[in-house]
Amino acid sequence: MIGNFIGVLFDGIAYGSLLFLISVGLSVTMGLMNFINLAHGAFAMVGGYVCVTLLSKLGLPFLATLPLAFLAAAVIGLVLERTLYRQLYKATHLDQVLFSIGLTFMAVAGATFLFGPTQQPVNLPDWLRGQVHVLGLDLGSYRLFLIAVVVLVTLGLYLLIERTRFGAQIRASVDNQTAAAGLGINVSRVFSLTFALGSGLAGLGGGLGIDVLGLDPSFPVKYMVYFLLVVAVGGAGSIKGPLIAALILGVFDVAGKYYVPEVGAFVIYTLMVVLLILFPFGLVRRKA
Amino acid sequence: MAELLALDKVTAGYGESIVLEDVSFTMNEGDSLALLGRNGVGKTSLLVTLMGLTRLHKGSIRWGGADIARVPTYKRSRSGLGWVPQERHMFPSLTVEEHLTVVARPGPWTLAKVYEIFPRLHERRANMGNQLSGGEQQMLAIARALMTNPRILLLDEPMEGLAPIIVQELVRVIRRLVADEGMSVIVVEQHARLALSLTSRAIVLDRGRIVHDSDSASLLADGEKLDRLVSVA
Amino acid sequence: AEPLKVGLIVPMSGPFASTGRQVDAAVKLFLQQNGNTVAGRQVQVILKDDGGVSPDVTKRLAQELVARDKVQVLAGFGLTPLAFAAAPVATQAKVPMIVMNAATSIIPQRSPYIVRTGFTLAQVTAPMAQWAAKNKIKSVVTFVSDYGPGIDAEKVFIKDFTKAGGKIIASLRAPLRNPDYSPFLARVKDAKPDALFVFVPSGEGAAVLKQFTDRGLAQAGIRLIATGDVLDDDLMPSIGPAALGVVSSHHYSAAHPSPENKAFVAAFTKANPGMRPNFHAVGAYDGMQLLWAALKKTNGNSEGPKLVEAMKGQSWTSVRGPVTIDPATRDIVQNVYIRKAEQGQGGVFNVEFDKVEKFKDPGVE
Amino acid sequence: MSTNTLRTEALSKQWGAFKANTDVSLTFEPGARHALIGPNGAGKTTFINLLTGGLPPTSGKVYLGGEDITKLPQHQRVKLGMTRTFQINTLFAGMTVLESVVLAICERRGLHTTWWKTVEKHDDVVEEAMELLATLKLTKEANSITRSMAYGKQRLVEIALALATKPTILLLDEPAAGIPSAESKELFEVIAALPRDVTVLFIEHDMGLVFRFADRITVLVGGKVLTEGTPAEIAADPRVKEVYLGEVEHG
Amino acid sequence: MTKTALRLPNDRWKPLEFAFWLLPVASYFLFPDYLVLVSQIMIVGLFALSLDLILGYAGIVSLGHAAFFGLGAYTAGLLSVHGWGEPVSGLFAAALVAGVVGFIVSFLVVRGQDLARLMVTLGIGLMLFEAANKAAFITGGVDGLSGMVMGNLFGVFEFDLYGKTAFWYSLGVLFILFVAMRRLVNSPFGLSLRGIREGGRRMPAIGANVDRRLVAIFTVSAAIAGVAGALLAQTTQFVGLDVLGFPRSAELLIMLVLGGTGRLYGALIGAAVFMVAQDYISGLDPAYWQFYIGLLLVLIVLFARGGILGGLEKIVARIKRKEAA
Ligand SMILES: Nc1ncnc2c1ncn2[C@@H]1O[C@H](COP(=O)(O)OP(=O)(O)OP(=O)(O)O)[C@@H](O)[C@H]1O
Ligand SMILES: Nc1ncnc2c1ncn2[C@@H]1O[C@H](COP(=O)(O)OP(=O)(O)OP(=O)(O)O)[C@@H](O)[C@H]1O
Ligand SMILES: [Mg+2]
Ligand SMILES: [Mg+2]
Repeated sequence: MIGNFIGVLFDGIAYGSLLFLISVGLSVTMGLMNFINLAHGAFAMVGGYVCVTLLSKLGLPFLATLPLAFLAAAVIGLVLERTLYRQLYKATHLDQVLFSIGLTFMAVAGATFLFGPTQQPVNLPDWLRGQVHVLGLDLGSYRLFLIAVVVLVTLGLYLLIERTRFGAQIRASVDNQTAAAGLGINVSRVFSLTFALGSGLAGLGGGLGIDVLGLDPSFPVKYMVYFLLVVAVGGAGSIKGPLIAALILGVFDVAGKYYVPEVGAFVIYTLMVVLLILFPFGLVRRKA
Repeated sequence: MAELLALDKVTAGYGESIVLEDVSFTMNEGDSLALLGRNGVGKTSLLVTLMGLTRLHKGSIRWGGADIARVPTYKRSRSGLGWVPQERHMFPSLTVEEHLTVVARPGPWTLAKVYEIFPRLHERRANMGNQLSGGEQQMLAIARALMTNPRILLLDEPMEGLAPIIVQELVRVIRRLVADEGMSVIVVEQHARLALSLTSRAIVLDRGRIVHDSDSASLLADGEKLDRLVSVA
Repeated sequence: AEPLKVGLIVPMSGPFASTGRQVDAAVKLFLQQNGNTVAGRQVQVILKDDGGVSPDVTKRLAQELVARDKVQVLAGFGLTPLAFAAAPVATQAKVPMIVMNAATSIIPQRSPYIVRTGFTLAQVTAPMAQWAAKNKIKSVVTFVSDYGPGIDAEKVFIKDFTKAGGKIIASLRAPLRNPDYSPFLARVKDAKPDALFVFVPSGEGAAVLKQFTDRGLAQAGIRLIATGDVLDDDLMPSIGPAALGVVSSHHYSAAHPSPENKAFVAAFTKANPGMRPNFHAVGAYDGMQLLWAALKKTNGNSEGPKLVEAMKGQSWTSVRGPVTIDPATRDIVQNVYIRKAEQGQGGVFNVEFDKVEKFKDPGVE
Repeated sequence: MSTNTLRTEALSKQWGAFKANTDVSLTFEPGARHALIGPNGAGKTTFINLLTGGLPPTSGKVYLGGEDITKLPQHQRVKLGMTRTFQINTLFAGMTVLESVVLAICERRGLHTTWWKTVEKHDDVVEEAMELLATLKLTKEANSITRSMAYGKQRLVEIALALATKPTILLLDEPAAGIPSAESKELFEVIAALPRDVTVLFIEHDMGLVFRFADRITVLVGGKVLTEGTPAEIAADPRVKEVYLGEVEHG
Repeated sequence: MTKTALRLPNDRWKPLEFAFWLLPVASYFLFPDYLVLVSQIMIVGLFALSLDLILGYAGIVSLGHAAFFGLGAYTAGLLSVHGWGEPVSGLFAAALVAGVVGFIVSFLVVRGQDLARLMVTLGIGLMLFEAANKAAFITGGVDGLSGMVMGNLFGVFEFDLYGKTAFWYSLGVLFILFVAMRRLVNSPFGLSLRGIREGGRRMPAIGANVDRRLVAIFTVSAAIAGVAGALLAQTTQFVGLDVLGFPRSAELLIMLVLGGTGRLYGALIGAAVFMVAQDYISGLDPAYWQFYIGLLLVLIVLFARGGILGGLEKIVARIKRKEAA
């Protein structure tokens, strides 16, 4: 019984880690930059396709494809930011929604054109397949790997955003562009870099996520709810918040489906609604 | 003395509408200027035009010898324009101290020095920007501008909402800045007499145009004229 | 005579876009192979995308095709609700409606003008249960997606399996929107059945199979059995080695060893590089075949009632094997094969090794 | 005790370890012209927020005419006649001045439940709104969008919205800030011209205004009441001079 | 200053509006082949209007409005499946059911800020979807609710294959509700909603009970969404699970924002433009039409902030200013 419970806990944490990894980029673009970027999933998809293509066409090792997935999505993010996104920083959230949904549609159709509508094969190296046996428990290797990546990403982002002047510049620029510019912050450069960071994280999340989530052109739409869920419950703009939220949601979702599969589908939504009613601004609130 | 700032026939506004017309004046290094006028005549608009936040329809702005009409706002700030906005523009997600460090540039003004004139800020240094009282926000806006170590301070109603004792301290600081450190200032103030006593020169705006330009002392002396220029028509 | 217009409504975008692609490709291939004229009638296919989600869109497209474009045959229909919504249009307008893909048993009962050339879920599920019971599988956990087809598959499997003496240990249902199957597979592992029977919408198959292998269920001695939807030919490349050894039942495999099929697969892949025909393509290909046969029989007369009458009882050798349209139910009667996924040339294929011949839809319940 | 006496009992507000108000007990009689002064961050705005229900107190009570209103939501206190203005403009940014004032009047008159008659058809409301705008010299701005007005004008709208609720207790948080001295005097004339039984509590850093219009002054320092008295007493109090007034030459 | 010089909310009819409402009538005669499409546009337009009430006026974003649409659809559908095929009473029943559920849900929604509201509505929508899927014995699950038999409208007009009756029925219901909504948003009640959107923090300080106001409009909006759902069910005579789905809510939001929020007409124009574009482009390119729809949305945002009507308004304002100058 206890073994089961620990197994469930582990799977839940691993699933939460996955949720966090595919959402953390959105926490940056939407939370920090206050841009409702529903095209987040499209950047994640870019990362996914980059990984798949490099893996199967060029036979690169999986670990080498991940930074490239980050880079590709970041570069595309940077270009789009310079050309399109920046024109919309002052637009209403609704205009941003419309714009980023439009981009998503284009990305979906574009991916269908380039890669066809079917699922892509994802073949992980053997050392990430299968399970390792620790203290009598069977733990999935890939799941352990995901958890490790989360630790690294979280630490890196925390240091960058909370501890560096660049992080403070991002926050200042988002809070009040006029004042930030008026005090010498190069808002446009800060935004470009931040957006590239957010897009790159999305790409990384995409690359890491496809083994579990699969990859086809409907990816950005299919998982949009999950991205939003994690960021909304966690509190936009922090790193800690989405992490806690993703872990809570992951564990409860897995536990719900394991122990009470009949109502498995409702667990995550109910939890979300309850958490949002208790913490309308998310678990970790950025602005007072 | 070297020319610092020169406006030539500046016409500017928001979008299509024009709120400043044909404004020209020159300031030299170390000058202090009071910008007076009734509500809505364009004082704030003039300052934000210097910061590049309005639409410049006509005319030119020379700053430190170069035309800055096309220079982006952040570069203007980095070239020494220290702006204290009327609305204060706090950053809600930064602490008081982060407000100061995030804009800091090297120069005589340091964290320690601004905390010295505003000890209250030191007490509240861990507070978030929007968890400050009105007066504390005002202090922070001024302190923040000082941290950029500007060559000119653009003060938009800096005394508003400050306790008298702080006002007195601030007046002392501004006097010292101008007199001892040769800093230039433009002060917009509702309390015309206070502003005049602080500055060497005064400009009065009405409906976007300069209607009076003289040295501060003579305007201060002519109470009747002052009342006519700045109070209700 | 004036050309005969066929309104082909399939999902070309959205989550079921691949169904539409297969159908579209098969219909194009058929026309390319057979010319677009039959019994003196030129046939013109009008392709419409219904997105695969909204029955109201499908119904509107059907109405518009009939009223505006004056089509005399409706065809396609990727999912059950879409077929249901369009059925009254066929009845009201008296046009034959060839259901190529949607697989719920009762569809043909919704209109006397419906003829099905695909398959029914019950039809391909029951043989799996029977085979399992006969092949040393004593206990099974069923695992399906929690929606109409999944529940139907579960019902049919349980009924046939228990009737044949097998034991169902547990029946699990996963929500439709479910990115992670680990909790369910964990339960299966704990339950230690002889086999796990799976039915999930195609596209989800890869995830289930992969996690099944990764979690070591196979090592724990649990076999995986499924209906062929899970091992959709279109998806086999993306599932890859995870599929190896899985036993499934279906009416079509791209590896079906008949000369007709070999020719079909070759022509299909040539016209659509990188794509393998799947059961949706075959449903569509046979739909066209049926239309051709019926038109020949009516000498090009395309009045709805006549055409439907001519379709009833048609038999031909499809690329999947021999098929017949049951004159009573207007549903398809066909062989259902038991297959095992094996490494073949150019990927993993479902290789047929057993079959139930001329199997009629047993229906649900 | 009069039905309209506003009284607080040991009102306190704490954020974490920081005490913004500590045991503030004050009484405001009907018709009082009461000024609240004190250094920046002394807790004056916080006190107003506690009175109006904008913030829940950590402890202590608020009474209106003997009735405990500590838990009453903000809008119900307005219905009881207690209205405030904000130190930092809190307006209807995208609405015109007239619309804003009409909105406030409709709320007072309980017209917000009518959905079958358009705003324009409520002639008496519009008339009242225009009269109010006239007293604040805002007639010309009636159709202006609030957001695009100069700061000083927006301050006047801030007051107009409060007056539209016809308060019996008016709480003003630095009403004159941002308005030229001559005009702020005029503004205070309007306030002074309110019916004699209206209680006015105002925060102000302009000592000219405070000493001219207040008949009582409370000094708040560090969240606590330092002293309370007549203007003359306060002006003479050395402690007040030390922490707040400095070397000011007022009057 | 004379009264007409004051800009205040009113509901006087302008010439352009007459022209607007003549469009559907004209389309009946000009494009008789497109009646079904036009009817569905009007139904979705009504649905978009219901969202405009909460989003455009009260500032509540919802990504789960399909919940109420779906409730209305299932109410009308189930009534007719169980023998109550009279359409108009079906609409009332749908409004009632959706309204009651909307009223209950509103308490979860009114508190909290944009993102929380977005997700709470989304969550409720998804849960309702799952519930309807689970309750297949009532709703038919993913296979849909079929077997609806509609009575004749007013006992006279049959719902025909060409969609004539459906057309007039939808137009009539849309117009009546539109006139009512137009009045509502220009009333003091409507003004107070705008007040909440423009200055939510000030509202309590002028004595307004913000929560209750939001509850009221959310309920009204839910009821109207229910009517729209019922209309779709009755005219399609089928209810699929997708009426409750997330894509429907999301598309609704897109259409409303595309047309322009807070104007009522934006909802109708957005629905019309989106659906016509979708129908037309997907006819041209059934496989990749989404690309062009996406492009359309991106271009609209880049060149016309505030949706189509927002963009037009700015152009008109600019021309007027040029003329004045
Ligand atoms: N963002 C804006 N958009 C359009 N017009 C504006 C905007 N801001 C100010 N204005 C207009 O510009 C004019 C000048 O305003 P400005 O704020 O410069 O006046 P001011 O002299 O600073 O007044 P105050 O003493 O009240 O601060 C006013 O008529 C005002 O309505
Ligand atoms: N949400 C909050 N969290 C923590 N501290 C706060 C918060 N809001 C206000 N404070 C602190 O409470 C103290 C009192 O603030 P308050 O606004 O009441 O001052 P005030 O007397 O009105 O000052 P001023 O004259 O400058 O307007 C300030 O020091 C402020 O920093
Ligand atoms: Mg100003
Ligand atoms: Mg204050």
